[in-house]
Amino acid sequence: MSEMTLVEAVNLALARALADDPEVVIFGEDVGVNGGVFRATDGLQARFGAERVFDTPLAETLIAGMAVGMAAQGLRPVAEIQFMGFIYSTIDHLLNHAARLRNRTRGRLSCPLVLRAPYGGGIHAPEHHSESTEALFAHIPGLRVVIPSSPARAYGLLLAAIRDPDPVVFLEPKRIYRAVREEVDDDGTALPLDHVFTVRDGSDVTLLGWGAMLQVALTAANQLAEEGIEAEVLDVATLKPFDTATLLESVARTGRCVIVHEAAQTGGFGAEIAALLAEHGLLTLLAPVRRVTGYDTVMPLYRLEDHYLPSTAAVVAAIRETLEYA
Amino acid sequence: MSEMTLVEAVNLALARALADDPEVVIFGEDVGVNGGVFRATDGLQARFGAERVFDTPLAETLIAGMAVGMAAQGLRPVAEIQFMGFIYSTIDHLLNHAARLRNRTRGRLSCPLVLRAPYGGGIHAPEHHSESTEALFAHIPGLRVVIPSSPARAYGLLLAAIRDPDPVVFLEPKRIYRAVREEVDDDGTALPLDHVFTVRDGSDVTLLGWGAMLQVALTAANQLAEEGIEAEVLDVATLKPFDTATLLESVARTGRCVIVHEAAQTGGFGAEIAALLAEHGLLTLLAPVRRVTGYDTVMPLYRLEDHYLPSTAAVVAAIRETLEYA
Amino acid sequence: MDDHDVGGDSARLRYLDHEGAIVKPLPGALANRDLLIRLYRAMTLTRTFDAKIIALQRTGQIGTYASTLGQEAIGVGLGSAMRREDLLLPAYRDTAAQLLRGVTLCEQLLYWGGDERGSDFAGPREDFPICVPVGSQYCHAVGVATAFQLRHQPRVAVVTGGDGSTSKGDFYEALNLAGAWRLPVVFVINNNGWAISVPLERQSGTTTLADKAKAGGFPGVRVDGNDVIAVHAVVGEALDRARAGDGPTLVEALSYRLGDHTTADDAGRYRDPDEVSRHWAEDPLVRLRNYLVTGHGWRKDDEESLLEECSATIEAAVAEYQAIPPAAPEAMFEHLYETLPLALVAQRDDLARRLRR
Amino acid sequence: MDDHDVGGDSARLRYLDHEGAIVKPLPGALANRDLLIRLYRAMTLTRTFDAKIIALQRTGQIGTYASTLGQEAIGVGLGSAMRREDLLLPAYRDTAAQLLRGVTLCEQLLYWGGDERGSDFAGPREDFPICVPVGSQYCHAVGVATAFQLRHQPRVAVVTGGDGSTSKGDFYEALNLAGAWRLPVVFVINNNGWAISVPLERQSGTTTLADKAKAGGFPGVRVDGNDVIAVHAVVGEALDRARAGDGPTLVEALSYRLGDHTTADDAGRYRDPDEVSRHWAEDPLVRLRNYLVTGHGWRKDDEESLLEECSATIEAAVAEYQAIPPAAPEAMFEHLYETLPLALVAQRDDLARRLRR
Ligand SMILES: Cc1ncc(C[n+]2csc(CCOP(=O)(O)OP(=O)(O)O)c2C)c(N)n1
Ligand SMILES: Cc1ncc(C[n+]2csc(CCOP(=O)(O)OP(=O)(O)O)c2C)c(N)n1
Ligand SMILES: [Mg+2]
Ligand SMILES: [Mg+2]
Repeated sequence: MSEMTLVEAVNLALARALADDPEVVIFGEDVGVNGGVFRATDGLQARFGAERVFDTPLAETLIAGMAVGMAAQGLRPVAEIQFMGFIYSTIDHLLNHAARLRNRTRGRLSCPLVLRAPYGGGIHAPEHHSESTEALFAHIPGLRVVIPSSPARAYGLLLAAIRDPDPVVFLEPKRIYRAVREEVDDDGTALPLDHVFTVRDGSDVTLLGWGAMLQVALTAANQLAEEGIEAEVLDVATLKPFDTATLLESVARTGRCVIVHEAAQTGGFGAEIAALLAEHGLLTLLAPVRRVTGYDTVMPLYRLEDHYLPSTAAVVAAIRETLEYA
Repeated sequence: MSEMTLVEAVNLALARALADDPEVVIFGEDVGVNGGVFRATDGLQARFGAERVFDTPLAETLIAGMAVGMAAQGLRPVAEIQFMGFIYSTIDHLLNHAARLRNRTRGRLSCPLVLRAPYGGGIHAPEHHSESTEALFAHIPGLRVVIPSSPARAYGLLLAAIRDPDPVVFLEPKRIYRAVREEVDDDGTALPLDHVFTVRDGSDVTLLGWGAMLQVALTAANQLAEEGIEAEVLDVATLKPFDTATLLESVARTGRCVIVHEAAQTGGFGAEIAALLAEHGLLTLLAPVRRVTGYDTVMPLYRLEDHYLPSTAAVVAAIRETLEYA
Repeated sequence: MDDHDVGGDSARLRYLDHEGAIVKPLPGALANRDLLIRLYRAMTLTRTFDAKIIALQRTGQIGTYASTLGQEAIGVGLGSAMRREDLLLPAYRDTAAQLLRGVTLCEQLLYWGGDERGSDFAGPREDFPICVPVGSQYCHAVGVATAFQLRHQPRVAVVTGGDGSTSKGDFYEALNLAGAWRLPVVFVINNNGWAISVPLERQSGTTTLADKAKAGGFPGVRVDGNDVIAVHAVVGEALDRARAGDGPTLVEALSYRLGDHTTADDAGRYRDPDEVSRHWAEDPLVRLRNYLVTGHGWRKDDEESLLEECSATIEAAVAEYQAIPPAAPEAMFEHLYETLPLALVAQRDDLARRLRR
Repeated sequence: MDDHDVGGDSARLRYLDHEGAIVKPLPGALANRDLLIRLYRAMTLTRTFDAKIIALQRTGQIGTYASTLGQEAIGVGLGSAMRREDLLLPAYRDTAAQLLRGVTLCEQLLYWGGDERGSDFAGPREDFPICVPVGSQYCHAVGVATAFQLRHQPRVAVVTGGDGSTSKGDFYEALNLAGAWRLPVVFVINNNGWAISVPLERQSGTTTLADKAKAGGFPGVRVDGNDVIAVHAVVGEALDRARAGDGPTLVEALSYRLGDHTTADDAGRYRDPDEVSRHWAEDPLVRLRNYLVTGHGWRKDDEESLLEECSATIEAAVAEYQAIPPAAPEAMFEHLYETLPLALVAQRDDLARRLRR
């Protein structure tokens, strides 16, 4: 047991996976000697050698495509895309190949790859470095989309993703890479995938978030608790496949729902959650669902980015409005 | 005025645009001498010359990227992607560049391009040729996503898309390229973008569809009309930006809503529509919203594809279930 | 590769001329009657099968198909040069190569007939299924080759594609990696002159596609793709190099697409019929047959019994194919993930319910 | 391009050696004191400005920045060779080239300071903004060049990128098109040896990046990227070729990244400091200064007044930059579309409401 940051927990899980399973290999841009631009792979090449941890040329299509080839051969490729803003060239291989190889061959070949990428805003990064486009991936049949919200979650979910027999897009909220420290037990225990975690009980409203937004949600919840308003906070650790049961069960009790994500609103994953409620939770809803999200604009360069991202105040305000319905 | 198919109407609109505006150029794979694999550009090179209508190498990233360069120079590039299954390599350029160039340069440069692609299933096509992934594009700020559902709509919307000063992804439902003939007046009149068209009035339920699914919706509506059930059918001709007002106004009257699309359900554009209702239409909803969609599976090869696609029967069943709520 | 006259624009390795006369002495291993007859049989089976599939397509019994007419020597040449433990990543015009790899006729019919079970090869279990998105296969191939290299296995990935596919970024990204890491991979380009309606000169900045290998820093060689002996030899040499750890090779096999692009295409719209006629003179089957007749005593009745045998094999396969009922619709949920996630159970049940109605 | 010693591995055009001695006679047009001093001033301004931005970054007054330290000759050489009506598509390490094109210091500060207004250049209105996604710019450039060609304009698109960018599919797709269509475009590759932590030999299958042009079927030339005269000459020649309709050129400018990749990087983690020290000996500024001193009477006080002038210019720009208040947050809705769609009005109003709280 030791205290660590989220990015350290990622590193620990990678090291554990490399140690446990000889088929695990890690590659991407600058993941070798440099240890990744965020140090997620720090020290791994030194420890496990350049045959297990290596740099690729600067070519994202290739990184995804070669991962498909390697995974089909039974390796467990864990590839890094340096920033989510550069992940779009991988979609062709993820959608047309990785997510379909098992299906196309009736299980003869499979594609147990993990594509990791830091995502999200809030660190005053340059243009194209603050993306939150998880919804694009959550629409692709055959994929899993997993997002940790804390160091312990990062460790357990990443291990699960690597061990999962199917392709996983694993998005790491870089804004909280070093924001919090948490006890993480390096015992090799994976967390369940396809699961929404309840991180705070409450009976007045259901509040869903993922990644860096979970902290925003929790802060808002704690703030409202001082006034006696109890929000149930759910950590959507796996967006796809989505754990509808936990959502519906919570909203059945609270009757209200607020969803927080930093991605643009239209077609964001919050839409799917709200849609599930419109379909299956309508009779339990006491108030309109609220989405507190990024705007449908290009995320502005960093001088204005804080105005783009959902704030605690905005979440608090949305919850209050939701509670106004009698 | 003459009767024509949808693909002929596309051809007519392209010809009209070429004739009206010297900046319009058309390019893509096999759009020249061959006139496009679906004949959408038939005869255009012969009529307007190879400087206006030309083939590119087989490179979708390039097609999108060069369109950005041409559009920034004030041309009006209308590029074709041969099938939607091969459009994913363009997302990087669409999302990171086309949809942002105006914003990034504070209006100094702009990107008036149109990317056309046939989309959807139902024609017994080979693997990767039956895609409906419009939702990916509808999540991208700065883009427009337009889908015609009939010959007249194709003519008017495509002209509007080409004249629009911003980038448009124009998806053509190939299943109905030749399914229906309709009078189209080649008078150069564009239809409004950003608009949901009401194609059938009704007061019992609001039924939304786009592309080839609009016919399925209409057939279902007509079938139910025989029993006195009147569905209001909306044609979501522009998915993004979405015309929320028309949706809410209709559902405020009908109290019920069924959405039909052939894309996979999770994270499909139907989620956004349902979410808007959960947020802004909750108090008017008399029954849960229903989505009749493709499954969250890879669309099967053609022997089973009919089991994947929403059928009239499925839409009728969903409407009936919706009406069961008192 | 010192005995090839490669490099110049029209230079390419060839053993047999169009008439089947020897223009270059065959290396010992290739002057083997059994091998040559095996190659000829495979080309003949491919062509007969190809014609049958088109006939089935015309009568609605099979979907869109990409004929290999006139290009049989490429697939037969490379497929016969590969070892069983090597791995093929085929494009969609590789009926011949797949046959040689042991993909059954029935499996191929199933695939083109719109049934995923056609890609569940009983034979080459590790071979990739057909790649329809042009160019993707190159990236997969270097991934496979990386796995071979990391595991120190003496295996080679062989990946095929057309002239048009060399314009895709995937192709170059893969070439560059293959060159940088000296991967055990052979790129075989079927340069049949056309990418649907786009001729090579509009497609490529280079005159030869072998030149593309220069962007990866490794050898590119040109071979007469209608001379099955030459293809077999060149690919065999490339396989040896790769297996020995000497890195990748790009093989540009020059051929011609005698048929339409696919059964959905009408090449008459964009291609001069005279051009097609001229290329019939280079038919890879006639060429080898002539050589077998003059050099190896191949007789009229050998030919006739071969054709009969091919027909019988194909008819049996078609009957087998036609006897296979469509999969249950729920099959679309079966292999999506290893285990069906809970989130999808309701959808599968919905399908089952619809089916019962 | 016949007077260059291109082709071999270490062959590259150079007029001045590391010490600034002439190793090859300057062509007439380049033996011009005014031009040479103009180039030297621009390199000096770039370096001084670069240092200032880094200082501002260290004190939190500007965001992540990619220094051009040691590579100033590339941007100055190409920028000075271009005509006003040509069009630059820069990567993110092109402070020098943008300066030469007329992008103001204040605009550059704004951009790196996290403000979109920095890309609304008052000067070169048609130049592209900085391209951060590596390689995209090559596809945009061939699009721009296609527009020039279709309009029969005697203009050239100049696009820059690093050694790492040559691994992206975008690069090759653009090369191939440029070669196939003989487009008026010049690709200038700043081969500074490193792509963040990845050295060229891990990055590329080829030894030279000029070789990549072979995949497009057009000339690739190597130039000493720390010899501003050579860069100016080679790019000038490539521009002439392009303008004359003779098609594209790839220029590989050999240089070295003396600094960290960006202010967010620590090159000490992956790079031998001795290697860096060695490359200081090739400093492009020292080289030209030495030549100006010996050949053109450049004096200590000329140097001092230049430095003072640079400082003053930069201080004025920084003051101007610092005086610009942040844009109103609603600006994020202003240029998203030409006209704000109705669907977005509610969101803009929501932002306005939040701001008023
Ligand atoms: C990425 C992608 N773009 C477009 C297509 C549509 N398409 C299928 S085959 C083809 C032409 C391919 O030509 P070539 O590579 O020369 O192979 P050939 O068909 O001649 O064997 C095209 C454009 C596709 N399948 N994939
Ligand atoms: C498509 C893409 N992938 C990754 C990155 C992250 N990244 C920024 S610069 C860089 C290295 C670029 O190296 P090179 O092309 O040699 O240019 P240099 O920085 O050396 O000038 C990387 C990997 C990016 N910006 N874009
Ligand atoms: Mg071809
Ligand atoms: Mg570099």
